[in-house]
Amino acid sequence: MQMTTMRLREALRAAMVEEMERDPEVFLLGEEVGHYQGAYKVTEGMLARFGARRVIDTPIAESGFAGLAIGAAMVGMRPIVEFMTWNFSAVAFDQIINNAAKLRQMSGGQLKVPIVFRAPNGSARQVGSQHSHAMEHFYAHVPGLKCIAPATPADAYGMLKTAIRDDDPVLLFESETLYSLSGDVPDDPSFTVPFGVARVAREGKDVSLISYSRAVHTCLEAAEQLAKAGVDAEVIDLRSLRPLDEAALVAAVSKTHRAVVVHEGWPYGGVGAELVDRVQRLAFDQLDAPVLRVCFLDVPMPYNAALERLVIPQVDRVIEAVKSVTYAR
Amino acid sequence: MQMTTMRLREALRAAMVEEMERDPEVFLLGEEVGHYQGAYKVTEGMLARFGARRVIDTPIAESGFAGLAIGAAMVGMRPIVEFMTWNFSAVAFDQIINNAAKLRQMSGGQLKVPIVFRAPNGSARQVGSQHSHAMEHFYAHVPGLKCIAPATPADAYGMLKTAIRDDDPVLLFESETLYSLSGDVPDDPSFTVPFGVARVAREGKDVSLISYSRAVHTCLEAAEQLAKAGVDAEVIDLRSLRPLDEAALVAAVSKTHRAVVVHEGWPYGGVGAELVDRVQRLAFDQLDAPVLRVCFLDVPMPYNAALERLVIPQVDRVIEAVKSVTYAR
Amino acid sequence: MTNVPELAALYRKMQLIRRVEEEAARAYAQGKIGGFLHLYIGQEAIAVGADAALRPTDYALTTYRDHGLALARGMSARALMAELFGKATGACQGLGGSMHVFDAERRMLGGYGIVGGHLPLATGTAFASKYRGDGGVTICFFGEGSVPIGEFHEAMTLASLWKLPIVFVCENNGYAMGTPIDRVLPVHEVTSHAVSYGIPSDRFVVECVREVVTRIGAAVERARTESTPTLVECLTYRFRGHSMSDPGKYRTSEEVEAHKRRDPLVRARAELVAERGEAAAAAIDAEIEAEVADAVAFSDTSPEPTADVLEPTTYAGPFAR
Amino acid sequence: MTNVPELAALYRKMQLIRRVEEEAARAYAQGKIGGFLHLYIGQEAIAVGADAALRPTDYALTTYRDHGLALARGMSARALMAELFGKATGACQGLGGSMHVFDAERRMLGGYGIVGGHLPLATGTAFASKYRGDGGVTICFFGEGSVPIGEFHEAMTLASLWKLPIVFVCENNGYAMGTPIDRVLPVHEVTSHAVSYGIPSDRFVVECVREVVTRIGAAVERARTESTPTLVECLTYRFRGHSMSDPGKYRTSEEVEAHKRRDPLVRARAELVAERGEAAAAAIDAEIEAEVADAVAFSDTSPEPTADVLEPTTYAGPFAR
Ligand SMILES: Cc1ncc(C[n+]2csc(CCOP(=O)(O)OP(=O)(O)O)c2C)c(N)n1
Ligand SMILES: Cc1ncc(C[n+]2csc(CCOP(=O)(O)OP(=O)(O)O)c2C)c(N)n1
Ligand SMILES: [Mg+2]
Ligand SMILES: [Mg+2]
Repeated sequence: MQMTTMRLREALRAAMVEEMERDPEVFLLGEEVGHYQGAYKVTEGMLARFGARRVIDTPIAESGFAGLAIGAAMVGMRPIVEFMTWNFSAVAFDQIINNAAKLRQMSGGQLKVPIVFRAPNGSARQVGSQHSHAMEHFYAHVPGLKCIAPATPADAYGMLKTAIRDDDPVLLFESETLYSLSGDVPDDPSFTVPFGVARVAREGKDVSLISYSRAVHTCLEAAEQLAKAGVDAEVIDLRSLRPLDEAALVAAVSKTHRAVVVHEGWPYGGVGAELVDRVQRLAFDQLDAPVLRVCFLDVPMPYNAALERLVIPQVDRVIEAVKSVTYAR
Repeated sequence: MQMTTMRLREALRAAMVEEMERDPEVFLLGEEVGHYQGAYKVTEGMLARFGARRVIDTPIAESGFAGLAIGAAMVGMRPIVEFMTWNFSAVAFDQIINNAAKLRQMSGGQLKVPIVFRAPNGSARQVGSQHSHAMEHFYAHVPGLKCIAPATPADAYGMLKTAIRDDDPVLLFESETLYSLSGDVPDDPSFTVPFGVARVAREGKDVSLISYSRAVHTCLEAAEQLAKAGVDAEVIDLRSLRPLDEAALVAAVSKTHRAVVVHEGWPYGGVGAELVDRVQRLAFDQLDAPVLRVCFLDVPMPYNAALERLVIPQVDRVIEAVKSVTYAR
Repeated sequence: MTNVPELAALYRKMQLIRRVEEEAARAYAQGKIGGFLHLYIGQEAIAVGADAALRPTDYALTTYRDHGLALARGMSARALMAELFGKATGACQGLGGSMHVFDAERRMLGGYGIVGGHLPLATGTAFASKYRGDGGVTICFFGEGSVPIGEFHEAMTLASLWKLPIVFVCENNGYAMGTPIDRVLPVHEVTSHAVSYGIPSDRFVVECVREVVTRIGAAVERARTESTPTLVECLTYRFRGHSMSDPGKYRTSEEVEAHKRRDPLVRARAELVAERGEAAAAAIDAEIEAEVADAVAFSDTSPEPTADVLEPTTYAGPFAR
Repeated sequence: MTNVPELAALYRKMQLIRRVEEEAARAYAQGKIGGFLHLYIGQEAIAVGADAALRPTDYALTTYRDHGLALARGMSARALMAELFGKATGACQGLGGSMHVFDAERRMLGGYGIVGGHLPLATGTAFASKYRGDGGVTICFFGEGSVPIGEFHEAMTLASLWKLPIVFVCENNGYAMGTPIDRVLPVHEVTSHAVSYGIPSDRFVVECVREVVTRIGAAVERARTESTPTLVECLTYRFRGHSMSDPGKYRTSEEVEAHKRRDPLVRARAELVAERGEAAAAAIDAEIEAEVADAVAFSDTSPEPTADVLEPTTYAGPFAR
C-alpha cells in the first residue's frame, strides 16, 4: 500500500476531511474548531474548506451542543462532536449516557444515533486534577456506546473513518501527548480499521502487556528494556475498548501465561478491571500469575511535574509489574 | 443491645433526624424532601420537625443544588443531598467528580468536603432505561469519594450516621426495593457502622457470594436453594464499596476457593470488575475457578416486566454461576 | 395564518387522549401497566392544538408525559396502549413504556425521562431541518419545572444564536410534582427568559383548542418562514396527580375542581355540539369508546417481547461488548 | 456607601498582580511553570476593586484566571509564585498549580478549571453565611463565555429564589478563548439575564479602580444588608492571549493596543502621581520589584512536594481504596 507519513493530528484531520467530502450529512461542531483552528489544531483548515455551515464553533455549553448533535443524529445526520478535552464531557454526561446510548433502545429500535464524540483524553502535561481525567472508564461501562482509543496515526485515521460510518455512537479517546506522533498512513481513502480487533504491537512470549492509547508507547519502551534483561514481552494494543477483542486476549495469555494491563486512569473499576475480569474468566487455566495493573495512582492528578510523573504509569512501574508476574527479581 | 424493628426508610430517617438534632450544621436538601415528605417518603415529617431553614425543597437543578451543597460543605457545613434517584445525579456528574471529589486535593489539603449524597439507586420496577442506572459503578471509580451501599435497616442507620459525621464526601446508594424491608435497629443513638468492613450475611464453605445492597437478598435466597442441593454458600455483604474490605475478600476466598460476584449494574468495568481484580490479585493461589459475575445483562433496562426480570440478577442466574464455579451440573 | 382544522377533528383527538388515559389508569390499577404513568388529562388541548399547527413531517419531542402528543401525532390507540402494557406490539416493542413513546414515522420523537434532557435534542432536529433546508420545524414541550435546569438555557442559547426553526412550548401546569411554581421560579413568567435570549414569545391560558392552533401556529410559521425560534408558555392544569403514585395532597380539591370546571375538553365538546349538534359529538364519543376498547383488548391479547429483541435494540450495528 | 481605600493601596495591589504575572510569564517560557497559565493582565482593577469592597471574612471564588484574585485577597507573592512553580511551599503545596489557587484563611476559595462549575459552589458559601447568620457575603467571578453554560443559570435561580448574599461578577473581556462574544451570546448584555431572575444588576466599563470599589461595593452592601444577590457585568479586556499557549490571532494588534492605552493600571498610577507625586508611586514600584524578585528566588529554591502528600490530600479521613 502507498503510505504517507503524517502526524496523528493530521491523520485525524484527514479522516474527517475525507468523510465530509464523501458524505454531506457529516458535520463537525465544538468549541474553537473553526476560526481558532482547533484548541489542539486537529481541525486546522477545516472551516476554510467546508464553511461555517459544516464546521461550527459552539458556545461553552457541552450539554447543549452534545444534545443538539445527538438530536441531529437521531434524524439521520452524522455529527462529529469535538470536546475541547474529554474532561468537559462530564457536564454532558447525561446526554451521552441517557440519550446517545439509549435512544435506540427507548424507541424500540426505531432510531439509531450515528454520532462521533472525540477529544483528547487522560493526562496531558501538568494540567491539574480537573483536566486530567481518563474518561473512557466511565463511558466504556455503558451499553449502547462504542469506545475506541488508537495509539498510532494509521489507526487514528482508519478508526475515525470507521466511527463516522458507524450507525452507533462512537467515542474516540485521543491523547494530547500523541498528536505530534508521526507514522505511516495508507494513501487509500477507502482504508478503514475495524472495531474490536486488537493489534499485536510487539511479539513476545514471556508476558503480555495489554494496553491502549498513550500507554501502548510506555509498554513498547518497557518491552525494549525488558528485552535487555532477557524478558520477551508482547505488547497488545487493544485499539478498541468496547467492543473488546476477547480472542486476542485469550490468544496472548495462552501463549505467555502472564499479563500486565497498562492504562491511564484510576485503578478502581473501569477498563483495566474489565480486562482483568475477561482474562481470568476466559483464560483462567492459562494464567500462571495474577493479572497485574499499572495505571494512575489512586489520587487526583497533582500539578507538580514530579508527582504527576509518579501518578502516571511509567516504564519502571511496568517493568516492576512484569518482574512480579514473572517472579523475577 | 435494645433493638427496635423498623423499615429501612425509617432507619435512614432516624439517622438523619438524630444527626440533625445533634449537629446544627447538618441540613437536608433535595427535590420534594420537604412539603411532599419525600418522593419515597424517606424524609417524612422532617420539614415539620426542623423547619424550612434546614429541610429545603429545591428546584429541579441537580447540578446547581449539588454544587450549592458542596460549596456549603467546603466552609464546614454538613449537607445531606437527596437526589430523587441517583439517575438524576448524571446531570450533576461534574460537580461530584470535579468539585466534591477534588476540592481537598486542589486546595493542597486546606479544605475538606463533609457532604452526604443519598438516593435510591439501581433498578426499581419497570421504570425504564433512563431511570434504572446503577450509578455506583461510575462513582466508586473516583478517588476522593466514598461509596456505601447497605442492605439492611441496621446498616442503613449506622452507616448513614457514619457518613454524616465523616469529613469526606460520602455517596449512599439505597434501593427503592428495600425501603420497606424491616429489621432490627439498635436503640442507641451512638451506634454507628464503620466503612470498609464487610459483613458475613451467611456462613458457608463451598463458595463465596460477594454482593451489596439489593443483590445481597438475592444471594441469600440463592444460598437457601443451594443448601437444599448440598452446596454451602457463604454470602458476603460488602456494605461499603469504597473503601473495600480486602481482608474479608481474601478470608472468604481462602476458605471457599470459589467466588461469584453479584450486583446490579452492567458488566463492563465498575464495582464488579474491581472485585474480580482484587480477588484474583490478592488471593490468586486460593482460587480453584475463575471468579464469575452475575449482574445486569449488557443492555439498557427494558420496560417490559419479564425482560426486566431477565436483565436484573435473579436467583437462578446466581445458582447457575455457582454451579459453574463448583463444576457441578 | 395557520389553517385551523374542523373542530370535530380536534375534539376527536382530545377525547381519544382523555379516554385512552382513563383506561390506562384503570389498567394501571389492575397491574397491567407498571412503572411510572404520568397522565396528560386536562392538558390535551395543547398537544392536539399544536399538532394541528404542524406538518406531518415536522418533529415533536416531549417529556415522560407523552401519551397525548403521541396520539395527537396520529399514533394508534393500539400502539400506545400495547406499549403501556409492555407488549411486543407496542410502539416501542414494550421496551420504552409510558415515559418513552416514539413513533419515528409520525415524527413523534419521544418521550424522555430526564427533566430538561430532550431540549438540546430538539435543537438538534431543528438544526438538521435547517441544515438540510427541508422546511421542517421542531416543536418541543416541557413543564415549567424544567426551567431552572441548565439544559433549558443551553437549548435556548443555541436555538437563538443559530436561528433554529423550533418552537419551545412550556406547558405551565403550575406544579412540578408537588412543588408549586413559586418555590422553583423567582420570576413566574417563563417567557421572561425570551427577552434575555432575544427571541419572540407568547403566553396564554389554555381554554380553547382552536386558540392553541392559531397561537402555536403563529410560532410554527415564524420558525418555518423566518427560521426564528419562539418560546410559548401555555398556562394549563393537570387534573390528576403527577403520576399514578402521587396522591396529590399539595392541592386543595377546590382548586382542582375549579380547574375541572374550565376543562378545555368540555368546552370543545360544547362548542362542537353548538355547531354540529349533540348527535355529531355523541357519534365521535361512540367511535372513541370502540377504539379504546379495541386498544385494550388488543393489548391484553398481544404477545410479550422476547429476549432476542434486547441486543439489536442496543446497537444498530454489531453488538459491542 | 463603601469605604474606598487609599489609592496607593489599590495601586499597590494592581501593580503587584501585574508584575507577578509578568514574571510568571517569563518563568513559563523558561519551563519553570507548566500546564496552563492564564494571565489576568489588563483586568487587575476588578479583583483589586472588588476585594476592597469585601471584608476579610467574605468568600471569593473565581475561574482558572485566578492569580489576580488571590493576590488581591492578600496571598503573598511567594505563596502564589511557589504554587505556579509547583513547589511544596506554594499555596496548595504545588498540587493545584495556576488554575487552582486556594487560600482558605484569606477566604480565597479557588481557582476552578471547569467553566461554570464554581458558580453553584459560590451559592453554597453564600448559603452557609445566610444559614449561620454570620453576615458574610460571597463574591463569584466568571467570564462572559460562561453565560451559555447551564450552571450559570442554575446558580442564578438558586441565588434569587433563596435570596442569598452573593455578588456575581461577570468579567466580560469580550472573548472566550478565541471566540468573540457575538458568536456565543444572542444578547450581548449579560445583565439582561438579571431581569428574568428578578435580581438587581449593574454594568460598567472598567477604567477606574475606585469606581470598581464603589460599584461592586454597592452590590456587596445589598448582599450584606438585604441578602439580595446582584449580577454585575464588568466590561474589560485581557491584554494577553487566553493562556500562554494562545497566540491570540483572533484579535488585531490595533484592537489590543487601543485597549492597552486605556489600561486601568496606568490610569491608577497617573492618578496616584497626581495626588501624591511620582516619588510615592516609584517607591511602591520599587517595593513591588523587590517583592516579586524575592518571590521568584523563594520559589526557585523551595523544595518539591513529596509523594507522601498525595494520600492525605485525597481524603481528610482514612484513605478509602
Ligand atoms: C433531572 C431530573 N431531575 C428530577 C427528575 C424527577 N422528576 C420527574 S418529573 C418532575 C417534575 C417536573 O415538573 P414539570 O417540569 O413542571 O413537568 P410536569 O410534570 O408538570 O408536566 C421531577 C422532579 C427527573 N426526571 N429528572
Ligand atoms: C465546561 C468547560 N468547557 C470548556 C472549557 C475550556 N475553556 C477553558 S476557558 C474557556 C473560555 C472561557 O471564556 P470566558 O468565560 O469568557 O473567560 P475568560 O477566559 O475570558 O476569562 C474554555 C472554552 C472548560 N474549561 N470547561
Ligand atoms: Mg409542571
Ligand atoms: Mg472572556
